[in-house]
Amino acid sequence: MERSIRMVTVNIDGKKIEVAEDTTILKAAEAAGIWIPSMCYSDLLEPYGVCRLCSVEVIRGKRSRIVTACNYPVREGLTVNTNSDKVKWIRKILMELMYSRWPNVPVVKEMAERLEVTKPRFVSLERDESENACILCGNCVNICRDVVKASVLSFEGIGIERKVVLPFNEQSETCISCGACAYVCPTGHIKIKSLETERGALQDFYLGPKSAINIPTLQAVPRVPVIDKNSCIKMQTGGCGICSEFCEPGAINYEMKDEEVDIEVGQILVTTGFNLFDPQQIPQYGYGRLDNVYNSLDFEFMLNSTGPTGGTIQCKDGSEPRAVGIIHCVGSRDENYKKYCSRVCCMYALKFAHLVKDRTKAEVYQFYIDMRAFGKGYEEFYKRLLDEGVNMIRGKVAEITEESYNGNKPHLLVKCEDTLIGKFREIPVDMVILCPAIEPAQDAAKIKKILSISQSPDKFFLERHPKLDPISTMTDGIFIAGCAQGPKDIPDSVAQASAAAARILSLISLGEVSVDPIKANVIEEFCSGCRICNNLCPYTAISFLEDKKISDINEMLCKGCGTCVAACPASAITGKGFTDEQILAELEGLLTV
Amino acid sequence: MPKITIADLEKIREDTKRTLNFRLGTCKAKITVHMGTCGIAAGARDILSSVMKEIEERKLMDVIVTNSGCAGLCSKEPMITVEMANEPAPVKYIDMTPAKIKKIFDSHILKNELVKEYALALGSEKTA
Amino acid sequence: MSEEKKQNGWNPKIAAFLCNWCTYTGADLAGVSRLKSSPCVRIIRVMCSGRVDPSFILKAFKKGADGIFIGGCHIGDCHYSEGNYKTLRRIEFLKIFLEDFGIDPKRLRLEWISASEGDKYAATTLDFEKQIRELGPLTFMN
Amino acid sequence: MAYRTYLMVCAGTGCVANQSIKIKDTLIKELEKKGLQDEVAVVTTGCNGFCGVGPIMVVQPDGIFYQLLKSSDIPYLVEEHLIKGRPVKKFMYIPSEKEPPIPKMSDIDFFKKQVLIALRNRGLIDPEKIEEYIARGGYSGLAKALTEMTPDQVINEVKKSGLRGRGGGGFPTGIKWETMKKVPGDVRFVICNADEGDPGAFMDRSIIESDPHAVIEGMLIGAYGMGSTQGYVYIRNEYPIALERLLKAIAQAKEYGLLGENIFGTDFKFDIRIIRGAGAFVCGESTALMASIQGMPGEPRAKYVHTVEKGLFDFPTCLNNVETWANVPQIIQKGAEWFTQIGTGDVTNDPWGGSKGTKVFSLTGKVVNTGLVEVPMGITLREIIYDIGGGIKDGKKIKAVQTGGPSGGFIPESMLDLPVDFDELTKVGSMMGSGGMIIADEDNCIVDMAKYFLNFTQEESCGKCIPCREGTKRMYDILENISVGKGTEEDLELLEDLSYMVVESSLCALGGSAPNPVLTSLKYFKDEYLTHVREKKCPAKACRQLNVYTIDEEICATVGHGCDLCKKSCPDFAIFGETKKAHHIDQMKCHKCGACYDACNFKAIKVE
Repeated sequence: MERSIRMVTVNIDGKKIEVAEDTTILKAAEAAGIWIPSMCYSDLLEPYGVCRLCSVEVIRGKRSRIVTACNYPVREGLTVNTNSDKVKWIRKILMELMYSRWPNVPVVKEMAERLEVTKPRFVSLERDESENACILCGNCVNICRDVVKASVLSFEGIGIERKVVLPFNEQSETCISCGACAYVCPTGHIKIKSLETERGALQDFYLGPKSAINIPTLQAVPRVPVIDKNSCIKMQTGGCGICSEFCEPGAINYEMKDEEVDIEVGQILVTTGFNLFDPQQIPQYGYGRLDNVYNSLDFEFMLNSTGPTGGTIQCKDGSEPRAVGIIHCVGSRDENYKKYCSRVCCMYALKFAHLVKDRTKAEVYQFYIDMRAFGKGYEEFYKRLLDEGVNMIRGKVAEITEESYNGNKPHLLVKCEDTLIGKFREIPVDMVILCPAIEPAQDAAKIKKILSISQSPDKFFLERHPKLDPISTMTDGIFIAGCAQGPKDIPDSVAQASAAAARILSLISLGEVSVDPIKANVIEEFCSGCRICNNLCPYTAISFLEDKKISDINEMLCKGCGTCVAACPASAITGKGFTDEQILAELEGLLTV
Repeated sequence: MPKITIADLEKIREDTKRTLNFRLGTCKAKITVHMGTCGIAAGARDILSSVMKEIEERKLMDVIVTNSGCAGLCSKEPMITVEMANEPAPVKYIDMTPAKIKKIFDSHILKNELVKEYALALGSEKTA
Repeated sequence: MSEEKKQNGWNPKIAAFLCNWCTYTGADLAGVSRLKSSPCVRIIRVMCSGRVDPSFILKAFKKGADGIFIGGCHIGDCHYSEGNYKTLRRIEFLKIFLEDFGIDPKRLRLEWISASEGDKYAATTLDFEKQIRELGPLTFMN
Repeated sequence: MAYRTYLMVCAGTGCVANQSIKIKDTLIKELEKKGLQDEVAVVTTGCNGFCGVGPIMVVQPDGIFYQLLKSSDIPYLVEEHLIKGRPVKKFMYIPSEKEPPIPKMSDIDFFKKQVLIALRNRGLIDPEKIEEYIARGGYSGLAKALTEMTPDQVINEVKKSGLRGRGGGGFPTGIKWETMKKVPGDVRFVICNADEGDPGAFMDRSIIESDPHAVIEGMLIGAYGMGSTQGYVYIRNEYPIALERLLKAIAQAKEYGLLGENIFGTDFKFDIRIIRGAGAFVCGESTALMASIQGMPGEPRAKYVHTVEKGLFDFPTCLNNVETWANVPQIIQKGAEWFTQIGTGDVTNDPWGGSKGTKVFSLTGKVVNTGLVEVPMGITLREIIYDIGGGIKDGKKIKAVQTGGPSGGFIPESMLDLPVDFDELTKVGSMMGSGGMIIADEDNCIVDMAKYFLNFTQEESCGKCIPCREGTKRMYDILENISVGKGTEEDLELLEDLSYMVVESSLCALGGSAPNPVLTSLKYFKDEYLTHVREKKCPAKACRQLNVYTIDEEICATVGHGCDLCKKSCPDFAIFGETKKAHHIDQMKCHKCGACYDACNFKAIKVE
């Protein structure tokens, strides 16, 4: 039975305070603005009471006792003296003990100054001079056991040998790397290390772990927080659950799971988009190997105001680049990689050049093969850039290397052949931006198999007709649009998408779909029930009627391929539009001329 | 052993009482059989076993049997000394035979009457 | 009779069953791209190469076809996902006992040609025609 | 079959270690050889208490006490005593060369002054037979409680008796039971603390070895009073014989229906589970013990919320020491009045008013009769040491008495007339503690003893809180410096400072009492510390680094004939001299390890 909250009056250092029963002295004193030192106390945890610094004198009747304020529950009529000589004396010696063992830990030094402890009268044999020594406060062990409920960290050894350990001092599998221990450790003894190495901008400007519940980006649609399942403690071990406490509308439901939903649809529009070609496949460009070599997506990160650098263009070491090289056709129009032109890179490369010119005083070099500014207003933009003084070098870049003149900061060297002046040039830059080719989405092959649509040789999806019908596929009811069909920029993608949508809407408004007449059906009299055709049909259109003991074809499922017609030994199945007689008649016609 | 009740408790206490009292030495009568070398020669062993048999048959809970060395009067062996809790002086009996033992038990031990004809003397030697 | 036919202007009659989704479109592409393909190929369109019944092939030989060519989608690309597997099975069987009928198995040819392989269609038909010309007309003792 | 004699062979751990089981087997074989097996019974009993002179055998009903027996003595003893009826003087207890041997056990002064309550059945019953315990009035206390008394009456009886915790704290048991009873909730636990981590203390072990049923009956009565249905005995795994006997006793109790469901036909049900302690001294502390039962590492927690309100698995739990539980059946059976007649003070209205009943002490150290003594509260230390203990060995002078194990303190010779009870001992800075009582004579160095005890608590500290982990280590380092001659006078002052701080601010009782040996030794033996610090000398010559080892040329040459033994034993090759001639020690090389002193059989090595 829940005891009603009773208020009690407590006298702390002569001040009368009204607090709820069972609050600790530390909290009551805090409410009254009285400071009590503490080293191992953390609001997130049950008070552990091991540093004893918060010892205060509690007077009950004539007897006085030293108790720790952090976990002593107040009772009615309790008088507490937080600064008696005895208390100060005890704190001083406690501080000497800690200070002699961990002299350089900032938290300890700070508290020592505050308690006016300068030089301990003894030297601890277990001295640990490092700044982030472990002061055995137990916060990490407790948070891992009580809040995160993964119980990975624990104490080992008793007495002076006591230390915090991982099981068998090895990387533990049960650790869900939630970072709670690193967060709660007062001396920074525990550090979080990212195991997998991301490349490019993501790695250079790695801002450390995000909280498990976050709004992915400010432009996210819908702009609501989401929970990352693998790093949320509640979902991993059932611990924590703090976010649901703070969410007033109570919108957080941990039980929601990804569900697979079956939706009956008439048409499917495949817009699976594209992937960026991985420039690491061209080792000479040094992506992922050399510093300050970014691909276009990384650079977009940098340009984005909510990105890691907040929109400023800077090298890895934070300085502003003096010269930037932008390289076109990385992987595109290349016999060894992608033969096709990715169509969009030239224009966004020009955009980059303009932004670099606009935001920094850097010199810009564009390395291109042909400037494909084909769209409306594109050529004019190109002219504008030429006026802004962007150096255009026509030639495919051979290699990028790292150099440093007489010892100062190393920079990149772009080696290429300028075909307009017929010379081999080496241009020093601080940063290189690669414009990688556009390639089909990674799982394009999987989608193809599921929807049984076909792929063109460059692995983009094959449209029904390149000119007359670019948005539908060989299969009725399945349409494609955007980069799934081939590299294209935003205006073209939007045009294609609208076309596909219009086509679909027209079919929907019709209300029915004209099914082409080519179907197979069974002639009951001929069918002997041999069931050879039953599992022949990929669309399981042929079923067996137990009562009549004959096979039967479901008209809607049958696609009219005719495989069963040919397979039926009793030729009991006829294929409308391609009956045996018709084909034989064609043969007759063809061969008798 | 079914669930024990208070009565069972009492019963067990009574049964094992005898061994316990024995261990504490609290008893009504104490028979000492003198088994010095002469006593044994004179047959003190069968006297001892007959005394034990008597106690067994009569289920006497509080009679203690001990043996001791030669009482000094070898000619009169085998001898026994009977000390009764309520009588101050121990009584020595001489030339014991199993039959005489039975007689002593009936009268002296049970009815507290001394068997004069077998008794040698009352009291015992003064020890230094 | 067959030798003269071979020299003086005999043209082989080749019947071709082309799958509507792949080879037939490939043939159309070959035409659109002005590629030269063999004129003696007479094309019958079927929805899927699986529709081709082995009895059609035998009847075609009986009706005087000198060679038969079947075109289907590449394995795994079939519009009906499994049609060409069945065709492959049937044609292999058919070739085995064509000899019993006194017909040289080389007269029957199965090729996977996809919609975009116009050039492959043209080259295959020309090659097949050359092959049939070497074999000469198909004659039966009647 | 009626036996005429019972041979009570002691099978306590002490005597078993001296082969008393082998003696028992030879006895049985010998009796069979002599045909006495139907008349004479051999019974193995728990520890008699006089461990110093084990293996012990008591011949009942005559009460003859035999000591220091060897299996080779058995044939002679059977012949003489059992056949010829002549007790053998050679094996009896001899107080000292001058006095004659004392045949009767009750006349030996080691037993005379003892009053047995917790150990009343020791040496009299076979602990592995429940019938013998019942014959001695066992479980009648439980029967009385279950059928004639209400739970509150039981608690009241214990409260009136003035029984206080025998674990060391001395908290009135009645009050503890009463507060537990008031806490709501029907799940509650009862625990028997048989961890007994103090070095040199073996009271609980003997109680369980001699009379396990007393503890079980006590827990049953307590559980009935407090309404608990589940009990735990937390026993040290290093007590194999006690553990085995306890398991047998519990099995027999279950078999007799004294444990389990509706005991004695009432609806009271109770069960006991054994938890084996892994030998951590800190697990003797109640909250650490409960953490250990719960499977957590043995770490104490702040006791601002008492364990009787929130203990094991956060349910109300009453934890008492073995001896406390063992006293309960007698209190219920003979009534609180009888219990208050023994001991000091007046508890009629204030349970803290006095120390009632008896206390079992393990009397060890430099005393003649070492062993287990159960004495009434209020007896003086002098009576224990001289009357019961038989005075100091080899006539040396007593220096101090250390009571309460590593958490207790030193009591100087001048205070030996101090009556032994909870409050008096605490007043002088020591504490009753579990009951360890170690006698130190002039050859013991106080600094060395304080260092030994502090080393024990410092190593056994769980290391959770700063004062105990760091404080005791610093104190130990200082004592270490003093014992090797590097101590200064400020060190003594610092030592006192640290001690008070550790006592005041430690989280649990282990830290709170660890400095007691240092504090009391500083208080009563300040001079010895000063000689160590100022003159760098150890009067008792125990701190070897402070000694100077020289060879008495004359003795070495004449008596020892320069036997070279010391030269071979010296690890630093600091001893020179040819054989047959006197040797001498090179003081520069000598690291004062004392190996030569131990090696020389002719006492030629002098130590100043």
